[in-house]
Amino acid sequence: MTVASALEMALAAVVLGVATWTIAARETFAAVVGFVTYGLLLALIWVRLDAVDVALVEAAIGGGLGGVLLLGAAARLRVTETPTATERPSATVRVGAALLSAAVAAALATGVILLPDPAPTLAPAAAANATATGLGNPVTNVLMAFRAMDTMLEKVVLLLALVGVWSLAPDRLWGGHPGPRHRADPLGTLAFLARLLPPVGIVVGIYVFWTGKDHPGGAFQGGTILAAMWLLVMMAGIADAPQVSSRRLRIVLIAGPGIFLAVGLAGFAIGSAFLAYPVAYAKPLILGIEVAMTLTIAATLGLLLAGAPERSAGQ
Amino acid sequence: MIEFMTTVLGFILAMLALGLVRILRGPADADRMMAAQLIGTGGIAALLLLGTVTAVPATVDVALTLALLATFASIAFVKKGRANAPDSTGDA
Amino acid sequence: MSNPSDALGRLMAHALARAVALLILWLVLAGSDLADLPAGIVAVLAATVTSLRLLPVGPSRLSPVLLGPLALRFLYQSVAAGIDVAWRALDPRLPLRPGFVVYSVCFPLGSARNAFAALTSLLPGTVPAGDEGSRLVYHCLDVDQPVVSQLAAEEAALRHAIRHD
Amino acid sequence: MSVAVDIITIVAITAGAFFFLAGTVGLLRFPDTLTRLHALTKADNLGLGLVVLGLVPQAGSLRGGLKLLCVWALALLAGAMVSQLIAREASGQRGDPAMRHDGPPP
Repeated sequence: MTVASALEMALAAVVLGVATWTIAARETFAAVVGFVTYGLLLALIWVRLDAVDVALVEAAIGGGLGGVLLLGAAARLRVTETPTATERPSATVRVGAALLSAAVAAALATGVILLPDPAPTLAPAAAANATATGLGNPVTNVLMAFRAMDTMLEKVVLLLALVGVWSLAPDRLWGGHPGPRHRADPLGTLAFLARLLPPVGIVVGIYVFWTGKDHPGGAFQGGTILAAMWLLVMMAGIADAPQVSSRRLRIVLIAGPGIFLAVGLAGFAIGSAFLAYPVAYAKPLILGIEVAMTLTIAATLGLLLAGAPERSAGQ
Repeated sequence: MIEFMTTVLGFILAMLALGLVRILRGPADADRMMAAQLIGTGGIAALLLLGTVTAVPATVDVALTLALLATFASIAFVKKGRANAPDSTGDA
Repeated sequence: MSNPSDALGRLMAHALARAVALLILWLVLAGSDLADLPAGIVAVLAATVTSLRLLPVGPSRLSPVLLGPLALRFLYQSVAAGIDVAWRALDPRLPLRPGFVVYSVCFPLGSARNAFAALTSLLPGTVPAGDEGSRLVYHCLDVDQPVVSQLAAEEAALRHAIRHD
Repeated sequence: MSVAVDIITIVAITAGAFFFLAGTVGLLRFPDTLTRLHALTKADNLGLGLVVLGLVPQAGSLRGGLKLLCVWALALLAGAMVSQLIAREASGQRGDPAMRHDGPPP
């Protein structure tokens, strides 16, 4: 056994251990901390699997925004947690849940075992056409050219999720500011960090987006970092979340999918089909779409975490 | 050199795993929160070593993202503690 | 300072200094390829404007000349802090005398004081754990150490590096 | 030349690993939340710094080395801030008055 394979087994064991602990933890807060840790460790595994693009997403979402979202949820659940902990579901419910879980696990396992070997893949086709767009990162090629439809619809899904969160607001607060108005000592430690870090984060976020054309990175990873910086400023109480009825905000929210769709429709006229880029302009078109998507993703993720409107204007 | 770095990487991972046991047991919420800090610092070291061993330079970008966002879970934790207090203007 | 053109000049000087620092960060991250420069300029402009809005130009700043020695000093301290905690952890007798020490800090509330708290969190055996009006409460690994005099020395070093325009 | 560089790398990374060991031992042995926080932040920050120092000569370029140092600087800033935030949360801004040692007025 080589050192490297021993290492891989150790890594897998640690991750499995943390995952088991997360499931077994009885307290929501403890489970959330376990899950954040699990996400950070998963970034290591993705790097080991040579999927650095995915590792970047895992580091940004798992280590950053996901933790914020889940800790917020755990804090809200804490009030109801004590009464639910004392409740004991009936034997029928418990047996039913166990059977259901076992069935899902068995179905997944069967699916994995029944996969043809070698698995059907489009990777050689994607690699053979890698130079067609003028971009060096194969993942960006797949996302923005070969499977552009999926990527565009993903952004629409994000937008729908945001509309879903907003729709939880009571009618009289519709259009107001999302979430509570965060207050913190404007001269305290958190405010100090929120004044120092965002400029650095903006440079890093734009770099991660920009490097995505040739190296691991891209609009989603860069947009997540920018969203995190915005959220930090909001959590430190330095800036308030904008009203969801703000026109400028809504333009930013639809910019990414909107421009994507416009370029896609233009494909009928200047290209050969919907979402087909003319080869000569593929690179600038893709970069233009990605700039808009980075802004949209940053705004959408920031607002998703800020929550449903809870205050009317001026409150 | 590769063998050496791989060995150290395994050692650091073992240290992280041991530290995690202590932290995940608590008892205080703050103890648990330190897990994010432990994996933040140790995970960055592990990532940088892994990136050198596997010769994937982009790994440094993952470490950079981790370093930039490692504070966020702890910030959310501190904010949460204050949000329940009647007067949330405390130093946080 | 009352002269508006002076104020504008100072603002420009601060903005330029921050932009240069952020540009260096961009060049380190992305390299100096000309094709990457437009994105870099956008990034640096956005970051500089954000920085000026979040941290407005104040009457005092860190002297760039004295920043080097200050950084070296705290680098040395953080090495000492690591060694200190390492021997306490590995010593079988576990030599700890934890407790709180209150330190009266001269810096007013704000950036200078926050910077002081952040820097002293790197010192051997101390971490700021709260405020009491004009005083900082430190949690210490060993209250028998001359914590207060050490903090005073660090405060003097930081004060020395702050320039008032 | 390259042998000397490799020796620097090996010494620095080994020392870094030692401080990760010390941090974990402190985490397991120290008696309460705040003392454990010291063990975690101080030892691990130095451990990361030494690992970075060892990897800088292996980075192959000046830019690669500077990038590694950027990662460490960010991690150091994060550590300095997080340790304060957690310490303030854990001590609840109270502290046992009997254990306080007031400093002389400046």
